[in-house]
Amino acid sequence: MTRPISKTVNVPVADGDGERYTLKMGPQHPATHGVLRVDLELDGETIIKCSPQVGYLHRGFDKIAENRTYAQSLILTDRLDYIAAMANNVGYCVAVEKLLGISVPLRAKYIRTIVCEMSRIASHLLWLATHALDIGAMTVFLYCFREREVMLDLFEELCGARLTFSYPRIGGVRQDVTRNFIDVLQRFVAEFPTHIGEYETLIDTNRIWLKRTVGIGVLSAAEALELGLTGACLRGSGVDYDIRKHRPYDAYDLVDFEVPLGSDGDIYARYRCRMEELHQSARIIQQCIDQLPPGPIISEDAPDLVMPLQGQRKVEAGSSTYGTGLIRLLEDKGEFPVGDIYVSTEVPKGELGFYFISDGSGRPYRMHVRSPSFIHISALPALAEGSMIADLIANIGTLDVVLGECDR
Amino acid sequence: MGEVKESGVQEPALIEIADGVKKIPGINAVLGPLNMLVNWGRAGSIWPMTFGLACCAIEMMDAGASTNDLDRFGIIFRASPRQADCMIVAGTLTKKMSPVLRRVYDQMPEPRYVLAMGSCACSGGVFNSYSVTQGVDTIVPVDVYVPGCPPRPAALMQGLIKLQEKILQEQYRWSLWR
Amino acid sequence: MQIQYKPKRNLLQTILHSEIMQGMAFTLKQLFAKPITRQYPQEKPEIKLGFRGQHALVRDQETGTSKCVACMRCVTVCPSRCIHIRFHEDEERGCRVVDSYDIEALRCVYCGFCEEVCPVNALVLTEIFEYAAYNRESIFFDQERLLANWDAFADMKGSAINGYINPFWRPRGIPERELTAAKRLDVPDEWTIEGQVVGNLVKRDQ
Amino acid sequence: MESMEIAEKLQDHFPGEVLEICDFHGQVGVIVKRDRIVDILRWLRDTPEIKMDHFMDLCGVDNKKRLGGNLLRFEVVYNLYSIPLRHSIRIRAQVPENDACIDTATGLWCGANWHERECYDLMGISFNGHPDMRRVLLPDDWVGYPLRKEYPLKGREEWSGLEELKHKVVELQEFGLSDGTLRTEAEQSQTKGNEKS
Repeated sequence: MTRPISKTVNVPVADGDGERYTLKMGPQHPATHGVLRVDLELDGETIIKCSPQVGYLHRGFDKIAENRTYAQSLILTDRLDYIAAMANNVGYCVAVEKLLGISVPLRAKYIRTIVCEMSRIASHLLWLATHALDIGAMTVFLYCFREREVMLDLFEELCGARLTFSYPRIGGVRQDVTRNFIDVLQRFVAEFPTHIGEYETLIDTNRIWLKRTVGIGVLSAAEALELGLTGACLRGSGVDYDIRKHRPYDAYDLVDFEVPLGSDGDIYARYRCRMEELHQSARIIQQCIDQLPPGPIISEDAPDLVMPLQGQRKVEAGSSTYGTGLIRLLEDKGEFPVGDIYVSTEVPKGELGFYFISDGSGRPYRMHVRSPSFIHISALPALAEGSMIADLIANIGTLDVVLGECDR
Repeated sequence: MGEVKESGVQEPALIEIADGVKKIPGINAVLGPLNMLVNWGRAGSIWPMTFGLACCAIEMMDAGASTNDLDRFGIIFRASPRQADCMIVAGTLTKKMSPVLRRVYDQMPEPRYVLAMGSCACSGGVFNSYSVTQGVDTIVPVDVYVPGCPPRPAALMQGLIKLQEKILQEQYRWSLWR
Repeated sequence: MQIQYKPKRNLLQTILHSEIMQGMAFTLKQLFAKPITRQYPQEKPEIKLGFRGQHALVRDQETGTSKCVACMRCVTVCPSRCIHIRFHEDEERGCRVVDSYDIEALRCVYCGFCEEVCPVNALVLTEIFEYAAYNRESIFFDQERLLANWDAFADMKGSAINGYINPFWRPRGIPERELTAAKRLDVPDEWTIEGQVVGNLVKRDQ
Repeated sequence: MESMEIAEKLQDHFPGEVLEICDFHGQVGVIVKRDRIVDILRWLRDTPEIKMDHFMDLCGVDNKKRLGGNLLRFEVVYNLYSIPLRHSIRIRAQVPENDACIDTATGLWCGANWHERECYDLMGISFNGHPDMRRVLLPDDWVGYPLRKEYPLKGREEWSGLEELKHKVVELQEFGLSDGTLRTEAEQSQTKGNEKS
């Protein structure tokens, strides 16, 4: 099972001298999806050695989180994977809830599942748009953004922001859904399979697309597993690993969906997996809308947003005390537990894990994010070495990396 | 208003309009329309350099995509700094990235403008940490600040319209050096 | 579930470029579809209620100044630490008086936590998003600027400002007993616990 | 298999290595010595009834503020999961301060490569036998390890690359090759100081 990190490449020396040269692609390069730099060693058009350089967006996420309360750190997770910020928010909240031992009301679970899947749709649409744009299919970009805009408008109606939501709360969600939101979403979900059909019309059997994706960037199941890939990249190789099925969180064990699996492990298989996931997401949303139960949206024992300041635990103004449901004071909550926990959720890119160590204070002692993109970029050499330089772009695209999440 | 010499005859002379910049009076009649023409041309075809770094880059893409369509303003994204005359810094600028930003900026031909998009680019935002540059304006001069985290595509467009207004008000920025 | 592939094209399809023709036909059809582009400067985008835009301090109709009681909650909760309040205690009336209220808006991340924790609905993130500027100073809001922002927002909303409730003041679906007195506002029915939207299957079972 | 069972089996198999087994919210962490960490991981991966084939996570922890018991200054935490058998376990290897290094797991899972580089980069724990032990997120000439507890949030000193850049920027301004004005140092310090941590 163990294999060396870089494949051995037998490159025929094409022209007499066989001179190799290095090419540094990025960090400011339109096709690298952000600020990724790839140092390439080339022999003609063939990549001999590929070493990705990351860190151009390293923002000290872990260190900042150690200086903020659990509730405050929520806004940082928006900026992890900014394409699917809602899934990150939910992942963070699920992890903190597990740490603090909070149970979430059923309605909140359903709402979270809806928004998670909405963000999966938004993320996959952006992935499809940019991936197709990189490979050369420009028109798909325009149609994908058309549908993505509907999602963003819905998010705006729900929580007042288009990209960085901070919508889920530890112990529930911030606010309830509205009638209009559900209606528009229902309409969208009903017609979304048609739109997926439209994208497929454009690229699915297109011979250029096939030439550039079939048989390129092949990873076997064992290789993908050993490289630590997750999400569609792993499922494209045929490994049935979806956290929504393996360790269900929120309402995923209450809805019926299937996990698409590929077998070839090439770019086309991963593309088909993601397209099928779009269908499944629409299905999950439809079921959640149908099953949406009444009830509270935030747990009674949710922690406070504010840590009380010294000497002003309760501020009186007229007759009302400022202890509200959303903003419970810490003294009501009791002590934070001491321990460590690793909770992972299935975000559009793969497995997003949060590892918390709590030392009993209101702030995480150590917080570590296992971000899928970080691992996926480290797998880029395995995909790209030995292939042509033009396929590198397709290989980066198929990994669906977001540098904000990679560098943290 | 030339210098009045002892003889009482007013001679045309250079007047100073800014430090070290002199001009001939009356030349406005010729240069004024030319100035307007140049400014009009520039304002109508801002070609921004995509410097997408983080979250704001997605909104920047959105601004260029079908629903908002920046092409309506004559704004076409260029990937090469040599062909661009405005840089939209969209996202968090880290210290590791700063030299790259400056190098790209230095490659852009004059006149060049910088638009800082979003809290992180304007001032570092919430990332007040060891590895984040606290604002692009410590590295390059910034013309327009667009607040928001991230700004909506329409807010970015408003920023670009502001930039157009700024360009239209420029005076004689088209000599050999400018 | 194994993914399904479309069948391989046959010779005729290869010669006729049928899949490319289909794509072209779809693109051509879009030529006659309704345009979706929003003509921004002419028509403003529709901003949803509760959009988190420019900051403002709500101007109290009676006193003509802000409602802030200097409880310092917003300062404490702000993740980017961009709110700065200075206050002094008024011994006679037994309350706090705000000396200065500054928001460093360029550092703000628009998370809306400050609105949510404000017990008296003094602070609001308005629906104004167009405030790009040429210098940093004009995006640094002090108390006067914040109140002026509210006036601008009130002008924009017109008469609708009287019944204006931001969903962050009173989040939808939160029981009234959990809110402070100032936050118990009249809201549409669907914002309350009783008027919640429920799913079709659940409705049928009831 | 339950995680506790795995932990007990591990203790039976490596009696001298396992220091403590802790259970928190159903997740089991095994505190081990660092010396035979690769053997332990290999045993977990290759034993048929355990078969931890998915290397979920690796991270370094600085125990400076919670020393005591079996904890040494640093620890490296491995989170493993078995996809076919659906169980997980956490291994916490203790690393002393004066010799902050541990054997690499890249021979078992090559996906551990960047995890370990990140741990080296931010926490300063080096991995013996790692093929490419360089910084991954921060620039190569960065001084210090940011996630250690004694490292302040804003950093101690400016990174030399940025200092160099600022000098260059000032120089360019003197030649008039850059128009517009930059924010000066004095203005920058005005907005500083709001971070109290």
